[in-house]
Amino acid sequence: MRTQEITVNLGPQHPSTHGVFRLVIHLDGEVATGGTSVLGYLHRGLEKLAESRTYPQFIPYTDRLDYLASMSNNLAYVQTVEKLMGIEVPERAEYLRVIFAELQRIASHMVGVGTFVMDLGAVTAVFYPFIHREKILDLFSMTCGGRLTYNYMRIGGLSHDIPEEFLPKLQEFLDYMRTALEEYHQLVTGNEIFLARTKGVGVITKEMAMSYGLSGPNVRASGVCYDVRKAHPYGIYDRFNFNVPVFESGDTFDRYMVRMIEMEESVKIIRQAIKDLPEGPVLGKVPKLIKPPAGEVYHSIENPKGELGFYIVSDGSPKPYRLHIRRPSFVNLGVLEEIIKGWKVADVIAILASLDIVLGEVDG
Amino acid sequence: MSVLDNLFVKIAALVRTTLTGLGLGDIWVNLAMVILYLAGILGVMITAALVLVLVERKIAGFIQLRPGPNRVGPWGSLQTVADTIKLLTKEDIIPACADRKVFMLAPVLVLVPTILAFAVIPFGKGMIATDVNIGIFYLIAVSSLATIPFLMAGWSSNNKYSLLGGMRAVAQMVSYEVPMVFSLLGVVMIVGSLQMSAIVEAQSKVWFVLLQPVAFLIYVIAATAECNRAPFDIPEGESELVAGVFTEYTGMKWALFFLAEYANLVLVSAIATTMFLGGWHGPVLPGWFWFFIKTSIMIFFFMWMRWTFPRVRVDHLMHFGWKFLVPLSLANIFITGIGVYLYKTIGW
Amino acid sequence: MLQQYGAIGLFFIFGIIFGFAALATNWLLRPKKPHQVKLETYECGMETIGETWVQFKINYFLYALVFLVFDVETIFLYPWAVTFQKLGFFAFVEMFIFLAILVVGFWYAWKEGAFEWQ
Amino acid sequence: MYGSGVVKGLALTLKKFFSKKITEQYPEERPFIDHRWRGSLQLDKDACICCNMCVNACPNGVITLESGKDENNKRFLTRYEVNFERCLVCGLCVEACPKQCLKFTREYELATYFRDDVKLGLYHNPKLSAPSSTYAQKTEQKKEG
Repeated sequence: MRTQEITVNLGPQHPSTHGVFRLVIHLDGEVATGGTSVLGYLHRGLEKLAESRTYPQFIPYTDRLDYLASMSNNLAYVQTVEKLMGIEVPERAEYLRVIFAELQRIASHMVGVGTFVMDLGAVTAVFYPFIHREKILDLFSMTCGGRLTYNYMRIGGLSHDIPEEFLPKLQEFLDYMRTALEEYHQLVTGNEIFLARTKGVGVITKEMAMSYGLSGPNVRASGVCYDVRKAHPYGIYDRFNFNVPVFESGDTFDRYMVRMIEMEESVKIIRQAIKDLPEGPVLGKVPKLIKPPAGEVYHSIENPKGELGFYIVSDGSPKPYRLHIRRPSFVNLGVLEEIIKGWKVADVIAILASLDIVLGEVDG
Repeated sequence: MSVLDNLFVKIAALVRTTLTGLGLGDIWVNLAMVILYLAGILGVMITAALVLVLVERKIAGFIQLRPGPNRVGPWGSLQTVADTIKLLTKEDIIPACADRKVFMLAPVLVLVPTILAFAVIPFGKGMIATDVNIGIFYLIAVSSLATIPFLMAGWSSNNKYSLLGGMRAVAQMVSYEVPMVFSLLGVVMIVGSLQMSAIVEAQSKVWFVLLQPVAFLIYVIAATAECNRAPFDIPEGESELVAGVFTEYTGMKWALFFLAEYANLVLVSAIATTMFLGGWHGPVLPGWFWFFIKTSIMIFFFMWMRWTFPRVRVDHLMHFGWKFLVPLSLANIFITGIGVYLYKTIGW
Repeated sequence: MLQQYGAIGLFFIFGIIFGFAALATNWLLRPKKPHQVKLETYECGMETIGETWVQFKINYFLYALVFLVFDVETIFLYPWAVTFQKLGFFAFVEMFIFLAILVVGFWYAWKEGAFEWQ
Repeated sequence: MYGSGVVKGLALTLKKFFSKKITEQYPEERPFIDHRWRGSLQLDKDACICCNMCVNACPNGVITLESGKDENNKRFLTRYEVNFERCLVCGLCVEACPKQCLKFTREYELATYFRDDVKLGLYHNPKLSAPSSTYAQKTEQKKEG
């Protein structure tokens, strides 16, 4: 019997496209035969905005890239400017930066994992990670006064030192994390329905992952051991002892598991950082007017979502001549159109969620 | 205690004698009694549905470490009242492209099978509207009609999400009908009667959940699928199909679907109580109260499941139904048949 | 007997009336402000692409056929289940043969891939 | 065994069902606000030296500062407005202030009913400066009243 395909819009106003992403999908019955992603509903022209802001003034804008990982975005940007200018960062600030970046990784993965499981239909599984994330946000707001957009990192260090009560609270949180992750494994990871829904679904092969330039947990789930923290250590990451989880099959389940294990590894890094945390200032010697020499620089760090890189061209003025951002969510999203082929509508949603995109970053 | 035990039966008998005393003909008295029963059942059903909406939200909240709705009235008890008022005064939108007649008819019809099924539910000893001699058979026949309104709604909305949802609803209900019917067959084989009151009466010594544990399990799974509740809520499929078959429904039309969902939940829990959990049997407390407790426990279990599990994918659902539940329920019938026969002939 | 089914008929009538009554209440109370945009089909905020009512692949055609077979079987099984305790050994074995034939059919359908959702 | 994961999940949710609820009953129960909270802005107008550092630090240019000069050629403030509508609440202005006269308050309920109320008139001396815009007047009237 001859059947016709139907074309359906998933998004921009859809419960599980993680913002205003639109996927025009062709369906043969329940099965997707192809799709086109439509981007740009949240485009704010951040790269262009940077050209009319001074270097420090652009820091708050980086918060709005991947708004679930503002701290890491800050870090990537300020490190790029530091690299351009050759600014030394005090030891204490370096350690605190690691602590905050790793806390941010946990917070971001909590949302990534939670929303992924929610898109599979388990609504309760989104509430528990958000409760854990809330504790991280408390730590952040205690330090810098913000809960979503922190604007904490400064060129040459940090805006504030940590308050006194921070470290005990952090210790408490790290101990809490162990039970929290165990509980989550109990609720989700062993669940047969969850396994049936995720194992073998939306496979990204090693070759595909590399040719699409994926990064972060998505590429590590496909068997490529690439973590910027290990491959091109930035800051003081070479001083810490941690593992990079790598899975082989590249399905949605592996992408979920990589995130779960990365959270444990982040806890390890934070514990080491607390142990070695030196005393001292948190803001180094920085010129009052930040005016980098003419030239260009690229620097990338391992963001929770993948490799976040900033490319800055300076003409010697206090404002960047050109700024480009390698946004991991945007690059990771590229593979979507290819891997949804042949999967059912429900899987398409699961695959999209397993890529863990944030539209603020995709659209820039 | 016996007064309480037969409270509703006594009331019904009183009404009947009063009506006969007024000199009404037999047929008119019977008619009046049926209307009385109907009013009672509708009252119970709607109250239950309204309360369950709140209970469900409270349970969801408690599982998610929230208090649930707690603003309207003490502990949020008037939340559903507020919701009902809102739904009643909502603008009713019928999409321009929809098939208007079918679109209108679907929510009207969605409650009918449920109301019909309630006619044979024994809420207590003697508390049954029409104790037809093919009770359980009638129940199965009627409840399988529930598919049609969903298909009507899905098709007539002229919305792709609704269409997919409607198709899924049919696939799911068709597949889980078979294991559900077979699981109930085991009980019928033991009792040797289709009458609901006889089935409950047969459980005075031992509940059938102990004799038919596998059938009970199959029934619970199939019933969850039959009333489209998570983890089998694929016709609604919120994360992929937005709201599935209900996408285009607003106001009271949507509320009727919602009402039907909860009424169905009560229905399947009541059937589980009747068929497996000994119906109104229980010590000390009045029978209807036991029935209420058992049904509530079943409802809690269904809600608890809903707020724990991810959604099953449509093909897994079909595979699970046909490749696991159907063979299992067939095997259950075989074993029950042999068991009952051995018990009868050898007296073992 | 007839009265029992008459009662069921009444339940049916009232069931339908109930639905219409609810809608009528809504009709009396609701605001009526139609607008062209409100009447559009919902598709995530975009205009719908293409027709919805097309020849559309439903995957459960084979399931539906097997379902039909099993539903008919149920009709036979229920009367048997009620009386097989009285009918004795012959009815017992005969029904099992009937069931066995169905199991074979079920197995065949399984083998032929009727239960594969493509 | 197949199905044990499902049972484990049910056990966890049942445990959570009976454990303590953590929701904050917001309007009755006030949340704890950290000392470094970036809420509304506060200006110590006497300490302000009108150096324009905050104005220059702002990425979005939301601060309007007007000043005059007295007989000793010292600057004094005549108007200070923050257009909170476009404020990122990044705190760069607070950091830039050399006299620490611009501070964040822990006031966090910044939602208003009208768009004009969003704008924050921190100081306005009507005698000394040009007529203020309506929103600054409104804020002042509120403070007086």
